[in-house]
Amino acid sequence: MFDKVLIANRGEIAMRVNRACHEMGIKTVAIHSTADANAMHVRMADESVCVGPPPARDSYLNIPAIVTACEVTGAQAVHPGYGFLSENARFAEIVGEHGIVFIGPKPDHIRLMGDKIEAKKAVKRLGIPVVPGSDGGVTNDDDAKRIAAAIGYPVLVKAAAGGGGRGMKVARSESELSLALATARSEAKAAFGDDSVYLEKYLQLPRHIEVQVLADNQGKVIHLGERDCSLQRRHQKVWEEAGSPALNAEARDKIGAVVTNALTKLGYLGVGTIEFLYENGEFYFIEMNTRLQVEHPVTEMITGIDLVREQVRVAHGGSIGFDQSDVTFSGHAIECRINAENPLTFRPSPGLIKDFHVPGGLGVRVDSAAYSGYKIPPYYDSLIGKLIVHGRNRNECMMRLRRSLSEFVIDGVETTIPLFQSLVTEPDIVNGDYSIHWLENFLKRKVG
Amino acid sequence: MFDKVLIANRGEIAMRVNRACHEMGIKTVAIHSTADANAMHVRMADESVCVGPPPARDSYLNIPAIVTACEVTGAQAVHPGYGFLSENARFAEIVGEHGIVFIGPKPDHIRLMGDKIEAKKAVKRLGIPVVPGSDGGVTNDDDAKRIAAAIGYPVLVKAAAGGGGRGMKVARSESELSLALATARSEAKAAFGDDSVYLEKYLQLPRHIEVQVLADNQGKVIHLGERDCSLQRRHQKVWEEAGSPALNAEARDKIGAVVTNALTKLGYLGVGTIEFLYENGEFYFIEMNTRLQVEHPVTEMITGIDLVREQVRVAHGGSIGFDQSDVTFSGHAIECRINAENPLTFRPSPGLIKDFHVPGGLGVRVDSAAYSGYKIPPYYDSLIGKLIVHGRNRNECMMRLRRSLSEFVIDGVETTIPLFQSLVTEPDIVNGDYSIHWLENFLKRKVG
Amino acid sequence: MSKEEKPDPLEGKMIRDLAAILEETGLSEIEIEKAGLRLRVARNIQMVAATVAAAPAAHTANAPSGAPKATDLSSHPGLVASPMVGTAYVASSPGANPFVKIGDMVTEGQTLLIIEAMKTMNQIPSPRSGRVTQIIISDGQPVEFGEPLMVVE
Amino acid sequence: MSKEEKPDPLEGKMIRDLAAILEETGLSEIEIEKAGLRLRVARNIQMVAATVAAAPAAHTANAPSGAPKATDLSSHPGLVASPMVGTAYVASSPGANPFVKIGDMVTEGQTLLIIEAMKTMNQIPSPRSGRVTQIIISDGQPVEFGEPLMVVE
Repeated sequence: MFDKVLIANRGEIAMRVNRACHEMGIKTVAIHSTADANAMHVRMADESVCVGPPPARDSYLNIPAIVTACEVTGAQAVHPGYGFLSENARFAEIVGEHGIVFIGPKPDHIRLMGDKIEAKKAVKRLGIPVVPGSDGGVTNDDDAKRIAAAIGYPVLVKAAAGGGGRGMKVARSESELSLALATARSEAKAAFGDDSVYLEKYLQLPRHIEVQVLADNQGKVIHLGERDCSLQRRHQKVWEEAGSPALNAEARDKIGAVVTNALTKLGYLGVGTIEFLYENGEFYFIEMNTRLQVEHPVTEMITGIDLVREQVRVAHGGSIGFDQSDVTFSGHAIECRINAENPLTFRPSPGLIKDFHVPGGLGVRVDSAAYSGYKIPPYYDSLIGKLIVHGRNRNECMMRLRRSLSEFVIDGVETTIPLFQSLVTEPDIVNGDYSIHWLENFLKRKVG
Repeated sequence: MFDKVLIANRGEIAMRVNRACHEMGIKTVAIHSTADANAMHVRMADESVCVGPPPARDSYLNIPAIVTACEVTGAQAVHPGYGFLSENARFAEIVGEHGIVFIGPKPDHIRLMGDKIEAKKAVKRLGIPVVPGSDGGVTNDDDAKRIAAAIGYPVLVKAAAGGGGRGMKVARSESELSLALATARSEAKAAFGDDSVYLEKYLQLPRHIEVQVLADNQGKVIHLGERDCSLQRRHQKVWEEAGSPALNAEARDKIGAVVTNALTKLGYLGVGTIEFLYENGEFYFIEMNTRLQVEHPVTEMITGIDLVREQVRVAHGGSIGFDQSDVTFSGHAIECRINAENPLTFRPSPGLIKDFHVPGGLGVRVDSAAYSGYKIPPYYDSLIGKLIVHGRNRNECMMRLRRSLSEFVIDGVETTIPLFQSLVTEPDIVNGDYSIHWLENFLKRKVG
Repeated sequence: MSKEEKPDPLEGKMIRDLAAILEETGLSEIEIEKAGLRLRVARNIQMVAATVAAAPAAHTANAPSGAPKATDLSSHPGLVASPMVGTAYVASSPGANPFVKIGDMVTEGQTLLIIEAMKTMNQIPSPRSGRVTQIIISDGQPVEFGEPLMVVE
Repeated sequence: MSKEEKPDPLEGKMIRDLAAILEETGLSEIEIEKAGLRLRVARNIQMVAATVAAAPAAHTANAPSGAPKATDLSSHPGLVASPMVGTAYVASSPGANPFVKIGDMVTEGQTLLIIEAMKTMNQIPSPRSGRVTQIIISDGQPVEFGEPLMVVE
């Protein structure tokens, strides 16, 4: 195993990686900007290196400084966390060129999945379902009808040159299709000077469901079930669950098999997540994240598997020590992202945390780098910490979440805790009945 | 289910019960002395009643005040926690006479197990193994040899009138028996004026292993495996594990079956613990605790069962919703009792906790009623909180414990954290190789 | 013996924000109505010397009953505090005359009220001779240990 | 770039206790020996104006490298701080004369030292003209961003 790992990140995820490394007996090196000299991730590491001034581009994104920090400390591997350099294929390559192990996928796979168009083509070839469409322009109504019938209604007629919603029409049945085509064509012509349109399946109230995978370099790929991250605001996840209230074991096994087959063919390495929209029992690929995700703890809570430990092990060349049949899903877990933000306007609220008291007891986990007296710097993201709660079933989990939120004290900055305290009492949330539009609609009702 | 429960305790166990009640949708009433007006257990409850001045006999042991507090708040049941009135049969009776449910066993069983001599007789009748002995005085050497051979060497020759170690001799083989008998008799005669002696099996390096049980009022009794609490100082447990490093699944099932059969015959109700000494594969009854125990969380961590929830459910007349075969033991858990004490002298260190920062992350649980700015009053026990760590195996658990201890910050009072930081690196502890004498010997070596 | 009705946390947030504006501007009242929600926040500027207990740092669910009451009598030299938990009665039986009224002169040992605890009626004697200047509890009210009952000075 | 050898926690406890006694009594040294353990604790009372960084509240494992060094130069007007992470060399090659020595007069832009980062040798120019009064780093020493290298005043 590695003797020493450099953690090229900050905040709660640097803490998370530091914890996993220490539990494996691996020494850690923290990097930090001058703004983070007193940060918890720096205090907890065995060594630390200041890599630059506060702006991330000069510190946490400063590739030469980070590679040099590995060299001067003798770190044999670098863990990128999430964000920052975690999906930078060039960084992974440079690290490798310096004889340092990048704890993550192969650079080619990072690059492939970073190109959204190429990624969609690639995963389709590998057997992963994507949003069905006409695969190119549709020139006459008869073709359109045939294609729409194959896709299934409702369908979206989109201007090929389109954007910003213009030249987009929904046809809910064949009787609406001709009008939709004509309108879209004329709007497209007027807006873009090009009347070519194409068809795509229209998802009305989809959920965001993603599948966690883990792969070693001996060709073994395991899936660890799904997470439901439908509760989003401006494409930012705020609440994640494992498992999804919308999936049963059969559906989980089915999509899990599709994903693991695809990634086995690809020769993927490390942890990764395939994100889907899910509607009426069907999955539609959004993108693949080639890194550890913020919401990985909910998967850990129901599987008992330490994802960061496994990630480090497979990066070192180790094989996954269990089979798909050994993975069991026990109970239910929910994560709330506690941000330093106004809970109504989401305006960031950096500053001094005067008092920080976390909930405890059975089934409660907090991942955070905050402490009483910590000053949240204004340069980075607003995540103070993650409250992760496990219960033997979703109802127990929700009740535990409610009581945990009532114990959580963060004084001095505004936080999103009051938002979650509202959410746990909402009937739709209690019932698990929500799509990716639910939270935006809820906030509109609340704020007006 | 109950609408409202009064929690007749303080500190971390009052928090523990409060959490369980809130997760069941039950309102809570805290009681407190004037010294505890700002205590966390008071803040977290839905209602609170001040029952008396600081001394426990006038507040937490004040039966009329507590029963009246139930009546004025309309609490339908009372949870006694551990310590204080939890094993007071009279309190359980009075509560019942007032139409309030005592969340605990039947008063008769509390009373029986509170009488150590009667308890030993009773459990022996019920088939639980006790330390074998001569069951009365031994008058001649031939009888003694026959009995000693049946018990197995080494045997302890004890003065019937004895105490304080006088008139106690060990015979390690039959050849030593006559001399031991003669010496014990003459010492006993000299010390107590009575030379009658009896024989008992001598345990040299036993472990303290206890079995957790749960019983409903429909005759179902389940065991939840064992805890190893051998690491003690002056009969105070400081570190507890589930499972015991000394037991395998077969031994666990065997003693579990003995215990559940006995308690089924007894007609026991609620949670309880049978404590044993364990040596050379044999169990010897010490006592039964007819209440929730401090160390119950390690059992919760490996079984996933919320013991307080089950305790409240069966007290309400509910049946246990699972069978013995549904209970599975997953991974390993260790609890460290973090006391406000000097880690070398164990001198209590009450006072202001200036900074309180708990460890977080995967597999880490903290049960505590402390917070930054909390002043530990000098009137009650010194337990600040319990650090409970779970891992997929004992090694992972130990590594996680080590890193958790390094994250735990309690400033302002002395704590036993440094003791645990020493223990996690001791080879005997790492190997799980310790008896009830290990800790005292370790402390002698350390302090001289 | 405090209970709390918990408001919707988002509304709680809004109320606190408005309270802050009130404090800042010196206004005595703000009323706002939007999206189906009407909120009115007022502050009684006339209130003299009322001790508003500072929220303890970690307070979230329940105001500790040991915290100072709106008017803190705990150090009043004439205070008669409850020696036990129970239900306070100002008269020997329903409809009977109360033991004492405000303005009455009482002598040390004279019964001021009764506290019922565990079906027992406990007569609470006056700790001193003097005039009854405040009767804090009302008939049939539950009281906790140390709770202010009356002032005799 | 701080590392720490961790002492046995119980011994660490004992050392801290002794340090407190030292402070309290004004002694400069305490030595104690018992049960196979010998401990000597001393305090250099002569040390003038040395900034001993207060342990941050939550500090347990690692002294943050951003904390003030024993002698805090961060606000010294003549400070030359490292503009990058790397390995500092005081001469152009092993055995060669150093670029500068204490007492040398240097002009703005003159090379003071080299920092190697990612196999590249970066010449570090003097930010001002003046006299080299302190050389803080030693040859081959790893440096972090912002770390004091020299004083030119």
